[in-house]
Amino acid sequence: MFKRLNVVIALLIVASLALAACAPAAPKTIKIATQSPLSGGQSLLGVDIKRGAELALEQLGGPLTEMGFTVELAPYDDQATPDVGVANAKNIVADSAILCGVGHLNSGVMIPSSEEYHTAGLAFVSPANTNPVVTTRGYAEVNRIVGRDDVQAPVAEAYARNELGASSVYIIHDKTAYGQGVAEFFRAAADENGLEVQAFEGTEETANFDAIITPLLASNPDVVFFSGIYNQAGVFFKQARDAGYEGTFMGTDGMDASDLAALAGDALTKGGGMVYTSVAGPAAAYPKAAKFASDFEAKFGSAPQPFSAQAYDSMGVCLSAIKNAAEAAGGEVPTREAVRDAIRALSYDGMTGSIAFDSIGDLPTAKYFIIKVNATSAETWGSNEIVAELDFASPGMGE
Amino acid sequence: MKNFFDNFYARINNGKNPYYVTFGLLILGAVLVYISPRSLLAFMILMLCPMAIYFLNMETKIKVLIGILLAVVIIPVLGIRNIFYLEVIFQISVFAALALGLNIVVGMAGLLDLGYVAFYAVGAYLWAIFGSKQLSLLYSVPGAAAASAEFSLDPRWFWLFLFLGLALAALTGILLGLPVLRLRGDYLAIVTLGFGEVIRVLALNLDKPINLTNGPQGITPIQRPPLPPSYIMDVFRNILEPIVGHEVTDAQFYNVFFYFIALIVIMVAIVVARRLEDSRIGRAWTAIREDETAAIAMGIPLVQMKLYAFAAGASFAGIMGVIYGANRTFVSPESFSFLQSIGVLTMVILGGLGSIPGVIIGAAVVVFLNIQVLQTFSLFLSSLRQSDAVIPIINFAWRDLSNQLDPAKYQKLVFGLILVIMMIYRPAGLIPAERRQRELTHEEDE
Amino acid sequence: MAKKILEVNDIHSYYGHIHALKGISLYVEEGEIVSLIGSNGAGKSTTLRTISGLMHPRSGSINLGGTDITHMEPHIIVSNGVGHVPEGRGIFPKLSVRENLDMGAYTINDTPKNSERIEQVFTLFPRLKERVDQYGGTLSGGEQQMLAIGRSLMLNPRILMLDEPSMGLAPVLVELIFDIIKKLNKDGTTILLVEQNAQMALSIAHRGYVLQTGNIVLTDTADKLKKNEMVQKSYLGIE
Amino acid sequence: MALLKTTNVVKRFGGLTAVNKINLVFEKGQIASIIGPNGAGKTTFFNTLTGIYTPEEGEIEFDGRSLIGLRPDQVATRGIARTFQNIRLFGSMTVIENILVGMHIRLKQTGMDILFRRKFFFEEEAEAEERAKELMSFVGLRNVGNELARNLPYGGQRRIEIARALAANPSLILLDEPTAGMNPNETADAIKLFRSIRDDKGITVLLIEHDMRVIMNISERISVMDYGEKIAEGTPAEIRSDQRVIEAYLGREAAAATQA
Amino acid sequence: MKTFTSNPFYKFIIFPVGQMLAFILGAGTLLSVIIILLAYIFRGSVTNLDLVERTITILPKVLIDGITIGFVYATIALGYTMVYGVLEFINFSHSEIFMVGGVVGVELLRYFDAQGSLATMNEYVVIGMAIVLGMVIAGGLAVTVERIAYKPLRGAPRLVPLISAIGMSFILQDAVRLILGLTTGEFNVILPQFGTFDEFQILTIPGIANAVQIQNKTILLIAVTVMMLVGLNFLVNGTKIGKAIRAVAQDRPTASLMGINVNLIISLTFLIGGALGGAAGVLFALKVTRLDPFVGFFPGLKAFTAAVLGGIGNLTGALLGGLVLGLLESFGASYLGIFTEGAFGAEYKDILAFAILIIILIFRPSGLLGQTVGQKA
Repeated sequence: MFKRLNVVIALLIVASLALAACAPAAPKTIKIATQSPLSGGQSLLGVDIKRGAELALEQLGGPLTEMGFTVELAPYDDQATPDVGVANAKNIVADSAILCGVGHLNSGVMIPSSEEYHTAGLAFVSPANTNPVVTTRGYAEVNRIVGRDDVQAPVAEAYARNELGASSVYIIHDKTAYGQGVAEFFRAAADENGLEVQAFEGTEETANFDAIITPLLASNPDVVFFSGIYNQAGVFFKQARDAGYEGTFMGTDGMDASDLAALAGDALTKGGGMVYTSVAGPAAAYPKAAKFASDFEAKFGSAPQPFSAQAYDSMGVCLSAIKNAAEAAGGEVPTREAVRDAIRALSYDGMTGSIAFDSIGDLPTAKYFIIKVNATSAETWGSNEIVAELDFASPGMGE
Repeated sequence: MKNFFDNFYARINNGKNPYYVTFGLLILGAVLVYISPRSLLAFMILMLCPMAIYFLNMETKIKVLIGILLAVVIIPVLGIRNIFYLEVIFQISVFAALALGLNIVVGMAGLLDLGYVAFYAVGAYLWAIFGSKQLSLLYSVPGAAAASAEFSLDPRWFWLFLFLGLALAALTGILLGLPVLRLRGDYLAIVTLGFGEVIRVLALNLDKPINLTNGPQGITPIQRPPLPPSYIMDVFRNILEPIVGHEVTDAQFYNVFFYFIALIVIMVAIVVARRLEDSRIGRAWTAIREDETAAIAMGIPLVQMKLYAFAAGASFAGIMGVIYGANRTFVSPESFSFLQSIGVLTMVILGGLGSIPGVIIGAAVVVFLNIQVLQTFSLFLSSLRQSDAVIPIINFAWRDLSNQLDPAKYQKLVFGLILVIMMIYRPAGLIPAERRQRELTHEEDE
Repeated sequence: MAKKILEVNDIHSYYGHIHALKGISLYVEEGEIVSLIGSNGAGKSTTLRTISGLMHPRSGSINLGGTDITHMEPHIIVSNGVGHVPEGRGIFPKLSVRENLDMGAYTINDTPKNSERIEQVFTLFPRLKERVDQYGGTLSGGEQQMLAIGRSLMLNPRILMLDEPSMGLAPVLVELIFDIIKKLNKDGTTILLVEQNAQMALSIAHRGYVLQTGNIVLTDTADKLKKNEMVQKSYLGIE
Repeated sequence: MALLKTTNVVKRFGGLTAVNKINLVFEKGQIASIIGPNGAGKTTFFNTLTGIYTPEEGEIEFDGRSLIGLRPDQVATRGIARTFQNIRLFGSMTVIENILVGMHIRLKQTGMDILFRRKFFFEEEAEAEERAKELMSFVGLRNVGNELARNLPYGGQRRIEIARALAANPSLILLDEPTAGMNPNETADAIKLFRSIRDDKGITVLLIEHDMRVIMNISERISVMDYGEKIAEGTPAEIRSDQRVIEAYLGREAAAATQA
Repeated sequence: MKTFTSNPFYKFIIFPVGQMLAFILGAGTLLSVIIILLAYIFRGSVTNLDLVERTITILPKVLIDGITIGFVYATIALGYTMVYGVLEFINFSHSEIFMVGGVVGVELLRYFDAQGSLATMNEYVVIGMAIVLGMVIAGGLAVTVERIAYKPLRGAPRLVPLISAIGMSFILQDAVRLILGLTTGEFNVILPQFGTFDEFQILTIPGIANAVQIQNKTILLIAVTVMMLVGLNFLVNGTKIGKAIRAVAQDRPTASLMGINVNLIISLTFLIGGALGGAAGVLFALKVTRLDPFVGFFPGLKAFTAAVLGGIGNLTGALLGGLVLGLLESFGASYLGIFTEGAFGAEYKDILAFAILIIILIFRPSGLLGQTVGQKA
């Protein structure tokens, strides 16, 4: 008994030594962190952010490796909670090998965590945070390659009015910073332009939408604008259609996933159909995106979730900026500050378009697509068509 | 197994050994952390030191001295080298205070509270609303905050709000308790659970009709209390910079600053909890927990005493809420979910229901597991998968490990396993509660 | 010599760390009333609980008419013919009197025989018949004791163990219950009786054991025990 | 002078009348008993006195003031202490803590005293501890102050329960079957203890008992209950020879036995 | 009369179903009257539509929604209440058992779908198979969980098994996620579309209401849950096993002295509760069309609330609690937005539900029918 116990303890010690040993990395090692929820209910999106970045590192890490660097991914799980996100942020900041980061999924986690990145001068590129506050604080470290809620929403609103000829809208959001953010801007635009907002409802419900659908049917709006993520929206669309709603569904870039069609089936094409706005076009719009999707599926066995492509590009931005900074530093490991500044100076040709950042880290002009869904199953997701493609300038810091 | 530990404990607790062990751990830990600031093992060795102080027999004076040395000198210095440690200890302190508060309610008074973070939320939102620009944004749309808005209060109000947060949370506890404390155990549990959800849903939804909480967007920025004047900071800076080997920014000082605030609050919380426990009120709580009927027959007013317990427990959470809001400069409803309540309850029970040192250990273990050990482990595996390492005997390349088996994705699973195993093998917790032994020599003389 | 129905051999039982039985050995022969007496905490109830499997001894053995039942689960031991009327009677308060009796015959899937037995119980305790549809919890203490005994008889046990049947009963009911016990024994039921009231217990028992802090300190026929000085002083209250 | 007086007290549970129009008077300094078969309503009557149940009808006067509508803790504050039929100690507290809980209503320490550990707190605690020790030796226990109450043997637990009740300095103590489960030796000690509670501490004692030896030995006055009603009242001698009591409760044999 | 009331058909089918119907009618009518009255009172303060007309238009749908979700809650709540009644223990992982039942059922349907045979089979037979499979797996899982995580803790202080249950809950969530995602990493479980479940039946009640549309799946859900409730009622009150369950609930050691295998009965209780939860999971999936490993939490929480509302440990109570909660939620969520012109909306339904719970508990501190399982349901 005693002997065995000693062996166990010895093993434990060796294991922990190994853990300890792995911490101080080789001098030419560069790490790039990702932070996204890898466990819990939101891990579906979070894991694919990590995977998008992982794939990018594998495919685009070549130039840095050729310069003699070892490039590693350091994936952190923020569990979609600010507490864990901030703690990880401090851990990331303390790891001097980390020069750039990709994340987060939730603006609610990004905002407090980026305070840490800001103080440490560590640049982060966000693949998913559309909340204006993320960049309007004006931090040099915070960038995003997605559009902003306050742009995306007016685009959608204008489309509803002008192209769909809607006179009334029912706004539903998912009670997250993201969903509500877009929804508020949509409402503001609608109020301004005389589109009647019949209701503005938030719901955390993910399964049973009866209580929302019943009054909705009684109001019978021309358009239902759902601001949230597809796995909630898809269920909602299906239930609403089944209950007899005949108008048009609209959604945000959170809908950009083939599983939306798997969830909602022909609810997306029946009646008034469904359109969504997106900052990234469907695969057909970009040859690179098609390759990404197939590479992703080959590596991970499933189609990429929303924001995965953006994570790929975020990683691309990081790698490219590090390379520039390293070249400027004469082949040595660059400083964080250099990487930070290199990102802002970068002009990167990404999968989702050409990427450059303005003074607060937004894309100066972001592309917004309006996509009409023709798919009734996940396999036919590629048959969706772009009905409008718009360039919008970033509103900057706001008033 | 138990024997082994008993022998081991007896051996190191013998004669002068405790001093050697403690000093050894202190110096070894400090040096190791200093040399390799990101090593988990090094930090764990250092963290064994406070355990040694607690468990081993030494003169109280020496214990206090080592404790102060560790808390006031070593940890801040090492923490500035790697601020993550300060974050770990800060979170441990926050959750330890919460666990101490919940321990009063659940452990001492035996009232199962499943919505405890509600009080934490009350404190956090109190300072968030007054310490941010929110008051001038009451009529604006959430998320569309005008950057030009003014802060409504000077950040120094923070110190007052510590006490206001405490008082408001206590008041909330009383208001909740008044109607529901007559309920039997499990009914009380569900009502508190509901109350916890109500507070969260309110935080999520009170962005209309007036925008009090800014809804899911959360409130940011929230002000922090100002650091001491710059000439004092410069002194510290001059001392610290050569030691830690890099420039020390204000932001890093803030980490130390909040570490000290949390440390002071947790110390006070421990003293308060101890004093309450060992008094007429604490005895009444335990009596209520053991047998309500007998307790009331002894003249203990049940509802009043339960209200005290609720208020006392809530006040711990309230004050920590204020600190948390200021530290994060951001609060949002996500921090106050039901799972957080469960998390705190888990700390209490894992550590030892009713045991003050136990719940602190419980908080430390859970926080440590959650934000350090499991993360480190998955990072380690992740780096293995990116390397060319191969498991020798079975000739398995780590690279081929399925992506789906990434442990980072299964922290909850590991955590759940630990809970179940702990409950089966150590149901009374890591440090079970013990009753105070009194000096009763007088009796034997008779 | 009559057959030994129950033989308990040097059993040691623990409640957690507390050593409750420190080597109890006893036997009961067919047709006997054997009484265990002793003060509270001496281990009388623990002995019964160990025999019926509610707790398991750490060492020692228990033999029921040739079968080793030491490590059996209580429901198996019961179906082997051990009736145990627990301390405090253990009436199911929210089951009717009839349902309580049905529970007694849980292990016997023979409806006609069970009905017959219920009738026998009712003959023995006419009061129960009057209250057949009442909840067990609404019966008075004496009636509950009758129900508890009646319920155990549903099994037609080879040995009936009674734990403190007189507890909390009015003197007039104690007499009644003890009369019934005597009658049951006369009809052939073997009885192991645990009783505080040593006076009553020894007055109906054939033999007795005296327990003190987990040990058997004395055993003899009931008559001799009654005359034992120590028993008189400690348990019969005769100074 | 009447310390406790009940007038037409009625307590019902649903359709069942557990206590029916009980009129009783207990004099200061008495040792009195209530006997009766199980289910006769004795414990319910105790619970009604101590405020656990509120009677539907009737009046309870203690020391000249009504107890009706008071909560149990308020009743305790008035000066009625009790023990329970099935021992209800605070099992995971130490013996001395159990007694200190009994003193709860006599302690004056406030939240401020406790949090700031003012001098008064220490003085009061020390004094309370001292009294607790005295009470322990009064009920005949030594060196068990630091034991957990649940680890005490049965007899010891009974004594602690009494000490805990005495800790509140009551003027009346209600003992619910205090000698149940005791052997004759222990019972004899208990009787001495009850006497000394009255004689040395001047506390009125009211007992519920089944053991006729205790009842007849110690009681100055006995009330007999059956089916919620008082069927007889009087001195031990009167009760012994009361036909109704013999039929409903004692039985001839027992009546004869206690005669001796 | 006596012969009729003791007729098992009456006792176990007509009476409980009648009771249920009477309760639904009563509660529904009461709530409807209240809401229409309120609409009259507040009609002046709402300007953008005719409040009374709108209230009455959606009323039938609101009632049906409430009853539907109420039955789902009730069926899950029975699992909590059964276990609580017997062990006095809140089986926190029951919401995950429910989830597993649903996931297993849907996976079966997906399997048939992938085989291509789903479209050709009788839809009710298929859904029946899914329900049975869900019940078997969920019931088995519940028993396994009990054996592993709760049985060793019997006799420990009551919070200990609670924490163990919370741990189990985490384990099950992630284990299911791991299994579902082993090949793809995805864990959305999407119900394939088949059969005529989404079609409407039109109910007209002459003179009372306009045509009310009910989806086939709603009718199916209500019918199956009612059948299960009746079955359970019979099992607990009409069989020897049921008597044994009640005996174990009331006094475990004595029950074992009656020859009842207490461990077996406890396992059986978990089996029944788990199976009901599993069936509810499949029906829930049919209704909501999508599941994931985390979907159990909220219905579980609501069902738990329902169990407490009805008086935890009481079978009828769980049913009533579920229905009350479902109706209140449905009314609250549907009408709050309309009445307050959007100032408060469906997001307050949980607050409403909990507020009502607190109010009810204040006046009836042990729930609507606070008794134990031992009480005849």
